[in-house]
Amino acid sequence: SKSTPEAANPEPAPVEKTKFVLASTTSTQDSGLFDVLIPAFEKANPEYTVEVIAVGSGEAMKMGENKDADVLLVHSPAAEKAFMEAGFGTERRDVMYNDFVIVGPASDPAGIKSAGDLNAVMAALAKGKAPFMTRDDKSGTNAKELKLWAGASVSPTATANAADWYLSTGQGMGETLKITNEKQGYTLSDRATFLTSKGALDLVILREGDKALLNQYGVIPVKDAAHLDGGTAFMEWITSAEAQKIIGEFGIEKFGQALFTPNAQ
Amino acid sequence: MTTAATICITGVRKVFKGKAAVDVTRLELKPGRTLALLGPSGSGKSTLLSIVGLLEKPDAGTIELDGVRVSVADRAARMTMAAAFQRTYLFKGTVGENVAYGLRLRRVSGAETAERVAAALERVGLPGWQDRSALTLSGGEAQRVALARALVLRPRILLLDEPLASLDPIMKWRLTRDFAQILSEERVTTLYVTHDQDEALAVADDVAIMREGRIVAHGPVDEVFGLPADDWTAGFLGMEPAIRGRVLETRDGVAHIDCGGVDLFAIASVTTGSEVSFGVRPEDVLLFEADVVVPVSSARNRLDAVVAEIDPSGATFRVVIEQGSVRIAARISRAALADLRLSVGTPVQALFKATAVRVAST
Amino acid sequence: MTTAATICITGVRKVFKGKAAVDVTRLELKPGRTLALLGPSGSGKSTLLSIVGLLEKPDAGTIELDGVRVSVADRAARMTMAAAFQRTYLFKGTVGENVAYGLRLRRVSGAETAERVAAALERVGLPGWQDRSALTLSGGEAQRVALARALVLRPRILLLDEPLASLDPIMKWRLTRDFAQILSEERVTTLYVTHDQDEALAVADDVAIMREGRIVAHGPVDEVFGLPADDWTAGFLGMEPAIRGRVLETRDGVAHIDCGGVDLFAIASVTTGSEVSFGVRPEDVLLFEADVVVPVSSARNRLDAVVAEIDPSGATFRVVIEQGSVRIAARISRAALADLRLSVGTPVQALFKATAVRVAST
Amino acid sequence: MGIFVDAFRGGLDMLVSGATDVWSIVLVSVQVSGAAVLLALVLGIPAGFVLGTKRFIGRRMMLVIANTGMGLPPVVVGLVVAMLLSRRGPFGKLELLYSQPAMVIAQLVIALPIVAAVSAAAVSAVPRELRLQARSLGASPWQEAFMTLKEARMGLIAAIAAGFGSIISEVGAVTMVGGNLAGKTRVMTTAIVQYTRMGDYGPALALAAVLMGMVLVVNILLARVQSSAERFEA
Amino acid sequence: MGIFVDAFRGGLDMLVSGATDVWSIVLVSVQVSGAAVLLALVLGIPAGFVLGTKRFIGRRMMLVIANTGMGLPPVVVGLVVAMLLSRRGPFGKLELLYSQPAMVIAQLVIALPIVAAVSAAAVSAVPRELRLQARSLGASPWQEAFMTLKEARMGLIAAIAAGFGSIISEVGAVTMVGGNLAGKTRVMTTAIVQYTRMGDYGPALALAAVLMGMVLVVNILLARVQSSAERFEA
Ligand SMILES: Nc1ncnc2c1ncn2[C@@H]1O[C@H](COP(=O)(O)OP(=O)(O)OP(=O)(O)O)[C@@H](O)[C@H]1O
Ligand SMILES: Nc1ncnc2c1ncn2[C@@H]1O[C@H](COP(=O)(O)OP(=O)(O)OP(=O)(O)O)[C@@H](O)[C@H]1O
Ligand SMILES: [Mg+2]
Ligand SMILES: [Mg+2]
Repeated sequence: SKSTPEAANPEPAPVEKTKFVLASTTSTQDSGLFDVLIPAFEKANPEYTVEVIAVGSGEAMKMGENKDADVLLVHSPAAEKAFMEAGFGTERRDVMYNDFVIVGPASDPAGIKSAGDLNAVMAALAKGKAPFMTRDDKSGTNAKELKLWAGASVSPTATANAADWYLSTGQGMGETLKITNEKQGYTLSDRATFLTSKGALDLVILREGDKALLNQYGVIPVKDAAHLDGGTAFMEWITSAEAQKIIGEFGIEKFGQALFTPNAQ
Repeated sequence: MTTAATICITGVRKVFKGKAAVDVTRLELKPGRTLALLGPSGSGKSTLLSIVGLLEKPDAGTIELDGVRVSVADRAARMTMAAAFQRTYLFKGTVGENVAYGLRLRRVSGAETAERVAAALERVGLPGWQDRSALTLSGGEAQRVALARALVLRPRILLLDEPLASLDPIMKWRLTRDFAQILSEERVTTLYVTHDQDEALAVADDVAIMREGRIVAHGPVDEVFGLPADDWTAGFLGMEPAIRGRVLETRDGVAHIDCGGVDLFAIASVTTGSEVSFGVRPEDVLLFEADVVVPVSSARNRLDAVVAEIDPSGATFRVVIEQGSVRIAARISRAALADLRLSVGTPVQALFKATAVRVAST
Repeated sequence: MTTAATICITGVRKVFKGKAAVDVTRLELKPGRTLALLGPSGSGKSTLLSIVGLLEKPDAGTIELDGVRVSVADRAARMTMAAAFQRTYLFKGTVGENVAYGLRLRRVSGAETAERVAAALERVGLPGWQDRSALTLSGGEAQRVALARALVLRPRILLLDEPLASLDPIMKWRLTRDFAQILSEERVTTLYVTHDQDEALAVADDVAIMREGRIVAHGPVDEVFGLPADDWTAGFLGMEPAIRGRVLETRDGVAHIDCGGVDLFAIASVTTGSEVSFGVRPEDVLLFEADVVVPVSSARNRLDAVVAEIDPSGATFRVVIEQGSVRIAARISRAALADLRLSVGTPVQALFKATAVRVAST
Repeated sequence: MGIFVDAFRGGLDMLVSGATDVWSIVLVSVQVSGAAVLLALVLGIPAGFVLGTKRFIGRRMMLVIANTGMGLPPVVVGLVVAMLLSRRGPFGKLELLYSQPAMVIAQLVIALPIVAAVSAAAVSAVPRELRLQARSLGASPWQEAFMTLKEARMGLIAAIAAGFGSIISEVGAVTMVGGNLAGKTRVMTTAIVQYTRMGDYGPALALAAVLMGMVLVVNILLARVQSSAERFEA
Repeated sequence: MGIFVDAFRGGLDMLVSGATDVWSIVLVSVQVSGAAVLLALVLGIPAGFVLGTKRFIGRRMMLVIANTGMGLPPVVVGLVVAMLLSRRGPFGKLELLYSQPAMVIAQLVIALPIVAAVSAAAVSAVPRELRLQARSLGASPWQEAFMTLKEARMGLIAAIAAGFGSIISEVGAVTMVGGNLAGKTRVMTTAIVQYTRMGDYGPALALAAVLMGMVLVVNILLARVQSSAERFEA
């Protein structure tokens, strides 16, 4: 059966349970990972219940700043670094990574499949033969995309016909993939979201496996949060062997391959 | 003004919840004449008016305008008419806008509209009221605006449903006189619903009386008011029912009628031996004390009767007197009532002229 | 029924757009009496009625109920009243629901409500109409439901604004008689706005006449109708204005009055030598041809006058006659008009009794 | 149209099979929107009555505000309510963010102007004389208001339907202040959005059908009241 | 309140500085919602007139549908319109998805029931006799309808304000069918959501203020018409 957004948490929580808020990204939630992860956590730590708020990485960190979240699970290394430096988090740990893929129409009008390295890919895309969808939402994916352009020394918005090919969707990965599909253009997607929504799309993976396409997730308990204990417990648990094993197996049953690679130290 | 319009409705029925509110075999509005429609509350007058005005679709029957069958869908036919309803409905806006409404629909020029609106308002006694809000008028003011709104169109057919009901007598009589003049001068064919017989008398050429959806009497004013068609109509008009008699002889246009032993004379062309019914208008009957010697007069008819009923009727009194099977009413003043010391059972002499007797063959 | 209510309004003004619609120095509704309020269209009758009914706040002035000052905020005071407006407004729902509305507000039991509603509907000639929709009634039916809705409450104070305007004469007279009886039996203090003097005569004990917001005449029916306070009031009531004269002598309660050479006799207690004004009701004046010998009668007054005006007024005629400065009107029938061959300028004899002359000191 | 049929059938199967705890989602929807709609009626109808019947200074301004309030973007309402309730915000102490009360507040803010503006218009169409008539028969101000609302029922039902509709179908604000927490603040609309985001059109459409069914049932009931007024018309 | 002030000031700076192309966003909003609202009025007001004045079989059902339509979740509308217009959907050939016409369609579907239901209620409050009176003075069916709408203007303005409000503030459907493409289909609400998601509450609030200002101006204009009716009242 398909994954569902409902957590299997039928019993009402005993009174003494503490509730804490985990702010994460929509891509993580949309993949269905939390549907297995959260129940497992709550079983292992019966004194807690978790509330997952799925937003963009940017907003998730804003929630941290505002102390509306107790712990973050995000994937935007540069922003995470800034968050830590501003003193909003207690500590940051790697949790897992998945990888990004560049998807596009099977016909590959920009010819990126045959391009040499990623920089060549980006340069080819910048020729504007087909639209490229940017999420433009300060998400982890968006940050990674901008890094790729920078690496190739291309400024897409500065190209002559940017308005025609470099399209800002300002939305989540799922929506951006749909738009890419309609436009039969290209975009950078995390593998999990692409696999989840592949059924409705006429898009294929054109680039994958490049080192620069890895997508690192980190966990950060929020300093001075109301339920920092819960956040810390979550960090400890998700980096534990037990949780890492669950992550490593997630998706195999449904997609035939794991969606995330655990890499907690 | 084009030629006067004729309206003829035939077999018209309108049924509400199984009850026929209107059920009229035939009714004609004659060209240029005013038909007063009377009848008790709920008898179907307003319903009939909206059917004639092509506002309400009858369940059956036809309406002919100048001999051509018309229906609610005929806008051209409706454009020749104008109506003021029993309950006044004015549009939000000024009095002037209300009165100008129909003219604007007819694309009358601004200058002419202003002029005609002013004249119409003047006519209903509201000169210069153009800029007043139409929603804050008194009952009578509103009714007059609604009237002006219809009159200003100079329609060929005018449908008025108790247009003067909320007016004081002075204004009412002023407008009544105005109406009578306009309607006959401009040869507007008019259906005029009213509860006031005096008003009908003043304005109308013809009268129809409705009862439970049917027309029970219809004809020229004098005829209908002079000789009610049946007991019910007589009662409704506040008259005694017609009296039946047999024509003994006719000489020089004067019919000598016998009714159960009482002899009466009437100006009527009826055949000797025929059965007739007749009546006398209460205003035309003079009463005297039973024992006085009444001087010779032009009154051909004299009854030695007895007072059967005395009813106050506004400022005057209605005294019903009887001799044998002849029962007639007399309208007399309070002073006369006192002078004659009348009470039920008092013997009186009643005098009325042969011309006061209205006769109809049965 | 508790004791009858008194209402006294003092210095009441209501101004709309700079014009005083109501400007009444003082008006009293006497306990258990019916005050008929007459006046031309737009004179402020309805506005005054809503002020008395505590529905509209006056801009100035006080309203006292049984000597206690009350205002629009006094619900208890309003609960003793019930009103039927000039324009009928019924609630969406059945006739029964409408009539029961006030009773439900007063928490009258269901059984009693049903009984009283049935009785009230019966009284207005709509027996068993409880379940009819109130929105599809004819004009007169709706008006009667509104009336029943007020009557059913058996209020201490009843405010009726032309309650019978849309009714046919038969129904109107039936209800008028009913009213007169109920109102006096139950000692309901009533303000009764009407345009119909006959109706006022039949129902009311007192009359007030409004003109441009002011009360220009006020008093018992006989007094106000008998002797109009001024020219305007007389004209409004369709009468001749009061005549002025000087009392020459008073003997046995009969005053001998001289007005510019014409001698008249009246039953009145006035002092010799005083200036008085007086009038004669048109119904009380008998006309004779100028040259006939009028038999001796109880009529003390005789004028040798000339016809000055003839106006049709409904089914009767109003003939104004003049002798010197004395100008009075006579109401006569169509038959009499014809018999006397009257036209303007015709000399006539006019007879009326001393009791027919209404006198007021000036 | 196959795209619809397939998706829908799949979704329905899923809902019926009970694999998803649909009913808990529906329950939360009913609780939250029920409370919000009740509050919106309790506050909005009296406000509409006053705006529609009384004449006072500032009334026109308040009408403009109510009408403008109907254009308040739910996401802005959500944002502002979220900021107010945020732990750093002025009402942070209450810890209401991501709870049902927060959703009720946001929905109330959305529905209130609609209920007030539409019922003001409805009530203002009742002739003033009808109110005076009620008063003259002894109605207290409350009874008079009740009568007026009854007379205006056609428009009032439209106000209620519009207010309810705006609330039950809203997703932006409830997501922001509710957080779409499964079993707690996940309502039908947020669940629909999430399924859609996950590409599961089937359950999304099936849930939408359940939602529309609910709205339909409510409106059929409301229509009975609405057309009860017409029973009396010509 | 510091949280608001700071955010807002920052946002305003950003808008004023021209760093963001606010005006293109506003322009798209005006184009799309303007077209949708016009269409909604052109279709909805006549529909409301018919529903409010005529008696025909199926009328009550249509009223229920209109009322229910007010509860149509914009996301569902968005989803369905998106599915219809998607490349795999029945109208894929038109290539309308993620274009302004698609947004107009979705917004129209959202506003139409509101405009129709509220104006039906407004129009039904105009006494039938007033229409008959107009007809008796020579009004054609169109002129009669126009007069009726004028009489019902208070309620009609509420209908327009509600319809406009529902459209201009809507985000779920326009996102789904418009795609929030910068310079093409990005409107104020979708931009607000985007900023919010990015944690940039400042520009979000500033844009919301611009949006509300626009709605306010429109409603001030509408209020002039609305209260012009009251000039004539007591
Ligand atoms: N829509 C309707 N549904 C049911 N009955 C109706 C409807 N319209 C009118 N009636 C009934 O039809 C009858 C005739 O109504 P109509 O208004 O024509 O009477 P009318 O003669 O004008 O009375 P009035 O003098 O009281 O105005 C009345 O008994 C009325 O109750
Ligand atoms: N709200 C208002 N604004 C302005 N003028 C008003 C308002 N209400 C009443 N008037 C005016 O005040 C005057 C008195 O009105 P009112 O209704 O009391 O008259 P009325 O004596 O009852 O007349 P009718 O016999 O015609 O019913 C009228 O000229 C009317 O136009
Ligand atoms: Mg009638
Ligand atoms: Mg009046």
